[in-house]
Amino acid sequence: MVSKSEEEQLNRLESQVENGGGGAWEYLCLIRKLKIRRSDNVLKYGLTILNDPKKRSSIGNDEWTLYEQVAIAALDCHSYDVAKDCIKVLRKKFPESKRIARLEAMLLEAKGLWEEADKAYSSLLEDNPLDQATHKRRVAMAKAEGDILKAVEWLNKYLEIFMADHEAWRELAEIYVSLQMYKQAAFCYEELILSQPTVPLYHLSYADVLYTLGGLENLQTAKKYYASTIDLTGGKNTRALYGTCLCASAIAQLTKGGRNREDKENQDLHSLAVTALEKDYKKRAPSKLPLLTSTLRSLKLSS
Amino acid sequence: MTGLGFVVGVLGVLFLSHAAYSTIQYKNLLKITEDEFSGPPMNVVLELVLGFMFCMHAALSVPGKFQSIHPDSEENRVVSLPANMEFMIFNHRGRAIISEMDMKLKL
Amino acid sequence: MAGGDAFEKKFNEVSNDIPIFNAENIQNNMKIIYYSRTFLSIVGGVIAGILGFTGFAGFVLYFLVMAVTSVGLIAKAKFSVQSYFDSWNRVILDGFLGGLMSFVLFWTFAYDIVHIF
Amino acid sequence: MAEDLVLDTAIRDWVLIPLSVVMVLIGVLRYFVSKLMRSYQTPDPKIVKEGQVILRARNLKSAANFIPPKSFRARRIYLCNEENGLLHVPKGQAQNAQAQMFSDPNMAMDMMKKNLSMIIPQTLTFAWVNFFFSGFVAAKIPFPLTQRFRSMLQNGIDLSTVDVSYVSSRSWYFLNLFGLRGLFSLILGEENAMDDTQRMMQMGGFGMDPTRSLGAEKDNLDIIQHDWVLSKFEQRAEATLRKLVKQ
Repeated sequence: MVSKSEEEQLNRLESQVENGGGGAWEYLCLIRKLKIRRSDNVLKYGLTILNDPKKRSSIGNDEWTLYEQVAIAALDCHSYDVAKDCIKVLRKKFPESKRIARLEAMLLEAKGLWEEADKAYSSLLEDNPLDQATHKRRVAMAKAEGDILKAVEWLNKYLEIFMADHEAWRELAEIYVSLQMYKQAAFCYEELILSQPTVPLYHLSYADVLYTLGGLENLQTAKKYYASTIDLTGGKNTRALYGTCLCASAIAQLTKGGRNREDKENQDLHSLAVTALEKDYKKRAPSKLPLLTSTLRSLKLSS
Repeated sequence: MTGLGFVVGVLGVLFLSHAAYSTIQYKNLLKITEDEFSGPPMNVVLELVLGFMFCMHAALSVPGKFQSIHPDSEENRVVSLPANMEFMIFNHRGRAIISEMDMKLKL
Repeated sequence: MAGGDAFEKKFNEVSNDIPIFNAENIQNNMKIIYYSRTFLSIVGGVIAGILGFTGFAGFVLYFLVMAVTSVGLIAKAKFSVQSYFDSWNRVILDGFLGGLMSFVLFWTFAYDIVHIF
Repeated sequence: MAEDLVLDTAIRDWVLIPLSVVMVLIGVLRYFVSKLMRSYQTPDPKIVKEGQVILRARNLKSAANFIPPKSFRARRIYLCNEENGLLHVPKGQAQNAQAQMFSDPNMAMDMMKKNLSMIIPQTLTFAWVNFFFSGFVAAKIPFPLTQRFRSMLQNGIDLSTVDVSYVSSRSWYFLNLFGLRGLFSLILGEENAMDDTQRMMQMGGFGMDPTRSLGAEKDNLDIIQHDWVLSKFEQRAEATLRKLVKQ
């Protein structure tokens, strides 16, 4: 999870590195730790370290990790030559490694040679059927080919064994959302909430999915999860604030007139959300304030 | 910060060892003069107090900072999820952009 | 502000009901406390040994050192223990006796080196 | 204290200090050796799967109150039902698994390695201490103890007239063995926290039994009272927003 302080640290390091202030290695380490996709930067600054023998030796044994990181970044930027060279260096150092065999397969995959890549992944899995990363690559490749259904199938099979892998659950949830299979996506998000109950963004996505599904019960649940997102982010998540408003309006439409008791209790929540939104807009984007008011008026929430 | 704290801690430990050493010397002296040991001399006590304070500082600063445990606090607030790197796909629009970076790994 | 008070109370009740903490950070903080306490119990043992404390006095010194450590840790937490730990006991009591073995060993060691020969 | 023994300072310089220093150094050395010897073995698919099931069940247990009741019940049934629930272990299989564990040579090998890295240096040091330093009164504990501790502290000297607080060199070795844990965790980091005493306990248990923990998780899940906390979150969110708006 990328927290606020980590994001700030990353931005600070990034601007420092961009202005030639050094700290490239720390920057790359942080990217690796936070699992952020900044392939262009990784490629650029990783190469400056790797091409300088003095810098390269100063990081010691982590050199090889860096080669791997740069190789993947190069694949992402489609600089195949760099990737190939990195893999060659790694291959020389670790002739037997499975991890590098996977990198080689990824190179094939990036070039679009699906069949060769698939063969390589399959042979890797034959050797070690518990190789999680390779399983995941195969799913990703199916997705890249455009064969989403196959990706879903692979992923489901994978999750049958590795059912505590939240990254895979997240991928599956996102695929289901893209396929508009919201019920299944909701299940995946529940699983994510179970494994990391304090991450507000899962609550938020779950609420989004429930809101999209519609129906009174789902809307009420969605509103609750928007509320928990608000609480877990200290009210700083704009999307959750909007979500609360939308849910409140939708519920009001569905239950016209006959308000039940529970609603009355939490009546304040959306009016507070509206106030918070207005305050936030006033502070950060005053020119867009009329837009907000008109939107809220159309939801019949603004007084 | 941590580096300084560490140095202070080492200094504190050195103070303590020196205090031990001077006490041994002092006791040897007492043996010669055949006096009873009633307590360490003033400079040793002073050294001990100083060493303890240094160690205290080191013990509190070296192990790191406390981190807030509330998920909604300003520093812990999750702002974005990590990119799901293991599922990353390369078949994206970046393919259409001709890479202008003519970078090479020098072998 | 009677209403405000009642509201505050209700809020506290609610927030006590569902403890949601960042478990990782609690672990991290506990580890920091453990390190501080262990180091200071060793240092305390050495000091007790050099001063030539025997018997009860040494244990008193141990508890004194631990108490001072607790105060130091609270100061380190900027006196807002609630935002770094789920309960006060974590800072004040946890690990209070954990360092005793280290303390006794180093107390004996320093005492022997300095005093018995 | 009846009488103070007069000890030669040479004992301090050539017994007490070297013994303690060597103990520390051996501890450090052992840490690195065991780090080198740590092997990675490819786990059995079945064990991996069981581990994942247990993990998921634990997540479900600890965060049960964060998902709607319906979802929770569905998951519980999925994991715990008597026909094909993932946590349900048929009776005959339980013993089978344990027998299999004993017969697995890899497991035994690993166990041996772990124990060897602990036992060999320990016996060597003990032999070394015995050979060089037997029979010294090396230290004195600065607080009085009862007679019962005599066998513990004066291991190796058979004198009943010496005050109990005097410690023989061999006993000083044992004291170090157990008391240096704090120092090790400072200089070697948390990984070393598993000390010898704990390892000895583990030897008795001979690993853990996956089927048993499956059953335990099932029992845990069965007795959970589901209490959805999300409605409380609405109140909390209200409070948060109120605070935010007030600022």
